Amino acid sequence: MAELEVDEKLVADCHKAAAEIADGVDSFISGLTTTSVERTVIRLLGVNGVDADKVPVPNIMVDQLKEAELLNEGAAHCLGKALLAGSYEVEGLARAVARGEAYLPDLIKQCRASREEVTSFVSDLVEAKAGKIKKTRQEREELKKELSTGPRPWLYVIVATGNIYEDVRQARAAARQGADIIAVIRSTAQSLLDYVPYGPTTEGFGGTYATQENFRIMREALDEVGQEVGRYIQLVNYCSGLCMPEIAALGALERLDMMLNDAMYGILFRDINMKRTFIDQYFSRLINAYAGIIINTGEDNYLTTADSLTEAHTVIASQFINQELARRSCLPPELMGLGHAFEIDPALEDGFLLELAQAQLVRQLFPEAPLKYMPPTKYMTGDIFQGHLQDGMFNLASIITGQGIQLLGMLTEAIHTPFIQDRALSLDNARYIFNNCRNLGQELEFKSGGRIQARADEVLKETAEMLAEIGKKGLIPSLEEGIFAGIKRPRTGGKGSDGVLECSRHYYNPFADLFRKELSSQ
Amino acid sequence: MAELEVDEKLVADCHKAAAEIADGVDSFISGLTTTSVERTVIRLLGVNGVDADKVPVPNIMVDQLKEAELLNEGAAHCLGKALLAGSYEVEGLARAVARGEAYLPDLIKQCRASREEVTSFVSDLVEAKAGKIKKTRQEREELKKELSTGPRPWLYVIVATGNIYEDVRQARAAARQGADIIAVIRSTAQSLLDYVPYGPTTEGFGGTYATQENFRIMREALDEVGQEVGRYIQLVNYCSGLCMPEIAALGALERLDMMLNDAMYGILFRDINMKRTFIDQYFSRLINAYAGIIINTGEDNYLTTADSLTEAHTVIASQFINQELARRSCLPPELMGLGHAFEIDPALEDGFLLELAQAQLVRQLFPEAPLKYMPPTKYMTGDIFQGHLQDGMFNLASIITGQGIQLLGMLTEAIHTPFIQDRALSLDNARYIFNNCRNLGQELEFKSGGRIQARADEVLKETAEMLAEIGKKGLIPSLEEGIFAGIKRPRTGGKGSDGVLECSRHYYNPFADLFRKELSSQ
Amino acid sequence: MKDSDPDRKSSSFHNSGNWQEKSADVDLKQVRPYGDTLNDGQIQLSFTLPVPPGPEAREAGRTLLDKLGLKEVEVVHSRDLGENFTFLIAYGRCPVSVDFTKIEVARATTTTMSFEEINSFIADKLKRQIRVVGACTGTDAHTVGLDAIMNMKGYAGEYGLERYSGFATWNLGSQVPNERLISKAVEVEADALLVSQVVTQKNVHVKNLTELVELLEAEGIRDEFLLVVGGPRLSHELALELGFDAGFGPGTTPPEVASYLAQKLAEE
Amino acid sequence: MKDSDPDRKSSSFHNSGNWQEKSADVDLKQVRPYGDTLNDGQIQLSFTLPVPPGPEAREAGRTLLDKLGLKEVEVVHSRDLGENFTFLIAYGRCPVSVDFTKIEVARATTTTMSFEEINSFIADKLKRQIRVVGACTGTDAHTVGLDAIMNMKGYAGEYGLERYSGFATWNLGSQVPNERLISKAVEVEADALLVSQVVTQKNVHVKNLTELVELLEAEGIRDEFLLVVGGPRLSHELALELGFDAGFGPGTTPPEVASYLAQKLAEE
Ligand code: B12
Ligand code: B12
Ligand SMILES: Cc1ncc(COP(=O)(O)O)c(C=O)c1O
Ligand SMILES: Cc1ncc(COP(=O)(O)O)c(C=O)c1O
Repeated sequence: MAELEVDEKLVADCHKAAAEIADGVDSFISGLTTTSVERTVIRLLGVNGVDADKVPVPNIMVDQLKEAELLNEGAAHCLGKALLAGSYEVEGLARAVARGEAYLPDLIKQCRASREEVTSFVSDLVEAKAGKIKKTRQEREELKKELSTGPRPWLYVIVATGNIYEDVRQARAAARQGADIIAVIRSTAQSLLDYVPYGPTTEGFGGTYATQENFRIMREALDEVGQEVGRYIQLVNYCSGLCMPEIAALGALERLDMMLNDAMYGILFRDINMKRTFIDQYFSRLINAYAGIIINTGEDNYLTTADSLTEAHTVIASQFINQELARRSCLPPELMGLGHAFEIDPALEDGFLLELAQAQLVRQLFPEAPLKYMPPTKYMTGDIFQGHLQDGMFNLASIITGQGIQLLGMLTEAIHTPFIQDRALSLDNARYIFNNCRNLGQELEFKSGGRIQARADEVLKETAEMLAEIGKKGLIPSLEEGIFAGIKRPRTGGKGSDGVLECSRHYYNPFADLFRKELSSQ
Repeated sequence: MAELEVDEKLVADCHKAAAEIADGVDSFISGLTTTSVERTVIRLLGVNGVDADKVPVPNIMVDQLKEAELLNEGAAHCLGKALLAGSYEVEGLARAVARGEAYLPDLIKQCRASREEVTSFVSDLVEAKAGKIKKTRQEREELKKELSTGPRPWLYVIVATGNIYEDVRQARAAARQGADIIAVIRSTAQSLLDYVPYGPTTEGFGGTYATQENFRIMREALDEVGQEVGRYIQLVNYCSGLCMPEIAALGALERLDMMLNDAMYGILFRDINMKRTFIDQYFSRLINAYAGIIINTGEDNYLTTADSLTEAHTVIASQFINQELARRSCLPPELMGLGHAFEIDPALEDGFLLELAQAQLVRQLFPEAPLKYMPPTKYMTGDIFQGHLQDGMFNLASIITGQGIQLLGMLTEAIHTPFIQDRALSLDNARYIFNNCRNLGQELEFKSGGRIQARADEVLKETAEMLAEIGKKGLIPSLEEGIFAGIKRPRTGGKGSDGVLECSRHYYNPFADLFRKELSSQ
Repeated sequence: MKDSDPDRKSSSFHNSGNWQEKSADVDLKQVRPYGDTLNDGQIQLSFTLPVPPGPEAREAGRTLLDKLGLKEVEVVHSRDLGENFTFLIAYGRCPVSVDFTKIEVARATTTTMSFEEINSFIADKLKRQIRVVGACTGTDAHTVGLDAIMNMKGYAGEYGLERYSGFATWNLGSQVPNERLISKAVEVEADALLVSQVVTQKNVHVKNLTELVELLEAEGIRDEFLLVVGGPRLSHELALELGFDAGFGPGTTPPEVASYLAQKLAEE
Repeated sequence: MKDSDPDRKSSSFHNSGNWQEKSADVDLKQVRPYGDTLNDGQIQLSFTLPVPPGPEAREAGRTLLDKLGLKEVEVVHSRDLGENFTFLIAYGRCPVSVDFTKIEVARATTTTMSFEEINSFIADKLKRQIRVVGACTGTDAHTVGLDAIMNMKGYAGEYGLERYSGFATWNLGSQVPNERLISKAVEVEADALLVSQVVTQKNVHVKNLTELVELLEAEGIRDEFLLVVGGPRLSHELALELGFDAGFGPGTTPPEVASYLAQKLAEE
């Protein structure tokens, strides 16, 4: 394997600064919870369904609790109390709430159990529910063993028709065409919804709504085709947005295998409130970790707006931060699909050398992570022939530098979400390049003192400087100054700040506690 | 520049064997001439035109001389005598022959000049005509200096509409699209014609007839567009076939810049008689050399029928032979566009590594030659998207290994001769890869003991063995056994053997003598 | 061919071709696709049919293109996409032609001025700043295109509107509901609304844009603003169809938009 | 969906989708191109127009495809090719459909037998060797395809006819004039002529093939031979049209040809 010389001292500095930065985030959100975290707890306890107006029951419940100023106790405790009031099992309660026949604060008032009785009741329930997630995880592991997941880099394609049934059709076809991973892109509208839509959906724009039922439908379809093609086809969806932890929970329940989950994407790209995002990402990643789901971070997005040449180091700085925050959610390195991208202007002389430098540097900085490598998008044009070639060079950079997860570029990137044949052409492209150049990386050596090494040195140096500065200043003020992708976000601004709550003295999140406990004892 | 370790001892063996082989060829053809060589001499002396049945005057003249058993004296001498008979200047004589009004043997009979008078007369004529070729060569050199020829690898595309006017249209467009070199492919029928067609032509199949007028038309069109785009656009046509030296002469007169000229292509791929081919190639290359025309050899063709993996060494063995024979025609290394190709099955694991090994090995074996690298053709399919990518990898191999002349692959290779847009897409492809990876070769090192080095070692060893064996056995018996491309050709078989003649004791070819003299004194 | 002696041309000794003449034969009233011969009509196609692979799929593809009217159709490639889908690549000859002399393209601006020219044009003719509010509307979060036109930094080496002394700008960014765009426009007494729409799947842009016009009309204020839209799949023509005043497609530069706004407002 | 309780389906608590059912909705009587939604008709095109680049060229391309009947045409790319040519890439919706249930493909063989089967079939039914003469006719020098069928080595892991005990073969190679092919066939009393045609530019293959049939007919010996042709642009259909008995396209294997010859001669 061609290896760069990497200054280990600088790497250690980066890790240290990232830890400092994460400490700052921890204290920024300590003692806080969010409506979405609490809805997640409710969902994990088994509540589901919508009312006649399609409002999800977890939202109704959280609204009831919030209104009655009970939510600060934690939804788990509240729900425990309501159930202990005796009229309902979980499912029944959810139905009753949906029909407007039950009002949680009233039930809670009726509950006569002591705090200890409630915690112990909740604890039993939580353990049972957590057991289901664990079983799902085991099921995945068995299936993976039975069928295998294909050699790395894994071939990752998206479906984005807006209609779950068309998505299924395309996903199953993609699996037969050779895809290892199917990501169902979400509708443009969804990340800013403060609830998770319900049921199978057929009307998204640029993607399909993430719903539990859509997850289930796709999972079933992929399991079936996976058996036929003899590969375990991995399924991906998105945690980001106002419902980060909720969707993580649904992913855990429906055996998704990867989720887009970035600590800062919501802040930067969806103008979601900082506190809200940092709280939500923490719990959502705990869930991902417990469910054995690989996360995909979103640093590639920086380069769709910022300059890929001058801002290359911001991608790596962000990866250090994302990694450190993920570690604090107990995600092991093997589940950290840190994102980066091949986005340098193709008209640049020796541009490919710079791409190689970046990809190899990231590879060496995070040796255990299944890096997620994103294709050219910004410089793709309507020239589908040229675009196919750019995608080929992207695939080449990947196989030379040993990336883990290859999100395949589409020749029609600048035109439309992928057609069924676009995916097949991209899969053929990647397979050809990967196979034909399988051991090219093993064969070559980077010239010491050459352009590639020099570029890597420069980018690492800038990364270390940037992290040191953020460490000194704190992440939150840095984000306010627009340090990533040139996007400035005020600390108190952004969507969803109304969903941030102070926790009461007694607050607890039993799932978080359990997941953390189990994960850290591993 | 990434460099392979090359066993210099083996290389020396190869050169030695090639010299031995060429000696064998020399003695095989010594004391012989051909009708095509003599027609060439007649053309070089200024004869042109066709009769009413479109039979070229040089053919009529040679037939007259042959019939009268005068040709063994050499056409130059005969023509000199006929002119000295006094009735005609060269042009007038040609017209008279075309009209059936003059019969050379009769004129020769009328000539009263002594042998010395004739040779001296011929010699003056030859010097004047050679001077014109020299002037044409100077003109090229000045234009090249004025306009430049673009960085290497030069971008070489073909036009092949069958119609010279469409060819012009496409060639001029290609120049504007960025092509450095335009090759006008010949009609499938032409190489087996024992004359050169006349005038502008519009009816070829898979290519356009090579005629002097077509050469002139294209030259003029390219000169004009070259001025506009500020590059000297190089023009290519084919010497191969039954009229090898004649076409070389036309190329010299009309300022072509490159010519396909291979010592064995005619034998192998057109079943042309061995003696005929070896005699013709010798003189045709002398003309190319004198005119400063780069030759392109045709070893790429082997791999269109033979196995690219197991027969890779035959390409290099043939290059050694072609090179040695070219040297004996006084071609300097800078004019030797030795041909090779990127033809390994794209489905092969690590196939690209093997292509790199071959391209780099050839590069190092012939360091001064402007190597002509041929694109994938055999494994191109109707999948134009995949084909475009294969062409991209071909371009990548070229820029990494520093090839000289890049014949661009076309995405529609398996479908049709290039459309106007196919060429533009290919030019964009090459420009993107070359520019984006400009110094990649400088940056990488081949791992000593790696797969690439091992493949190069293996191929070189096989080459040396093959050449040693041919050296021992002789080239002619080897060709009879089918040593190249699996094609067996009997010594006495093949087309055009009736055009091989013994030279008389007094025979001379004044152009060959002059060219050789001037070229070897340089 | 510089030689014009007619006699020489007919003679087989100087049988010559004049490529300039021979090449200048395109009939602009009847333009057809060109592969390698004038009017050969050659055209490349690719598409997927929801049928299983095999000779029948290829034949179905050929038949389909026959029905479309193409001549000499050849299916040159087919690939099994799985799930009873087959991808096909084909070539054929296009039987129709187009009269190029009749082609007219509706364009928003007639003359594009330079940065300085625009500023002095506004100072001279309008004697005030032009007030523009921009937004990526609906759920569209693609801000790069609008930013390219509006922000200081601009695009393709040209400053954005923010930098012009002649403009006062409000860039509301991404995912802005039409209602908010309108209320902001009313609030700042805007001259023009600049809407960006990049996501076009299921024609969501048509829906968003139509809704904006309807809302403005409902409030009776449609005529108070110049309505301008842009995006990679937009054209002036489509914009007019949807009730906008102008549309700008891919590769638009800020001066084009600025010139249009200045000239249009000066007209009024 | 494994659950079939109708009640659960209608309830919002188990509002579920059955993808198997929803996916199986292709109407084979009306098949249209598919991009990402059933019957969306999406089709990709590319071609060159002999007009200068610019918005007018794009519009001319759009108009041309409109005239061809495509809907919602979008020109997504254009490139100046120089010399007043412009390359265009476009997408559009195909308005026509094809009845897949009616598609029938003419094929030369009904059953392809194996090497051994063919040899014993010939031994049993014909009790003699089948005599075939092959050639790349006219000026065509592409021998690889014919060799693939005829030579010992064969193609795609299958032996060529030369290897079969049931066949006696003469492969005349490249650039064989039709006259020579016929005289050889007469000389060896061939059962079948195998003609290969790879170069198809300006329809030279049609010319060559037609000439062969005409020559045979002129000599009154057309019916003495099975006339078989192959090549990458050939189909059984085209072969029949040109007066041949069978045609074989790209990817043909020797047993397909051998089976056809054996069965056809056995019939007689
Ligand atoms: C960058 C990008 C993103 C970034 C956006 C960052 C940002 N802050 O803008 C991120 C990563 C966040 C993103 C997300 C998504 N994207 Co996006 N994205 C792109 C991408 C790669 C480039 C777009 C771009 O920046 N172009 C550069 C600018 C300068 O060009 P432009 O927008 O055309 O603008 C010019 C003109 O059109 C005009 N113009 C534009 N607006 C206006 C307005 C006015 C008033 C005027 C006068 C002119 C004007 O002037 C500009 C300068 O010339 C394209 C693919 C591509 N290569 O085109 C996909 C693409 C646009 N995205 C797409 C989609 C579907 C999405 C997602 C929904 C899901 C997904 N596939 O990732 C999400 C959700 C976004 C949402 N809610 O809208 C699709 C849209 C498909 C379609 N036709 O409907 C595309 C085509 C990719 C694809 N093939 O799937 N995306
Ligand atoms: C190899 C090759 C050559 C070699 C040929 C060597 C040889 N001894 O055959 C060389 C280098 C000499 C050559 C030269 C030329 N070639 Co060439 N060549 C090719 C190439 C790369 C591959 C053809 C091939 O071998 N295919 C593999 C075989 C196995 O496939 P196949 O022929 O289709 O055969 C199968 C079936 O069709 C069928 N079949 C074929 N024949 C028969 C016969 C019978 C009886 C049966 C039953 C079945 C059958 O069975 C076979 C096995 O499945 C193609 C491009 C491509 N990738 O297709 C161009 C191509 C065919 N060549 C072309 C041309 C124009 C030429 C030249 C005229 C100029 C040039 N561009 O180089 C010259 C002159 C040749 C001449 N006089 O005919 C064009 C033809 C364009 C057209 N449609 O008219 C092509 C398509 C390239 C291009 N895009 O320009 N060529
Ligand atoms: C981390 C992450 N989350 C989410 C998304 C998708 O965005 P949306 O918020 O529109 O679902 C992306 C986009 O690529 C991403 O990188
Ligand atoms: C050396 C050489 N001569 C000639 C040709 C062309 O063949 P033809 O004899 O048909 O002109 C080729 C083909 O690529 C070649 O390589």
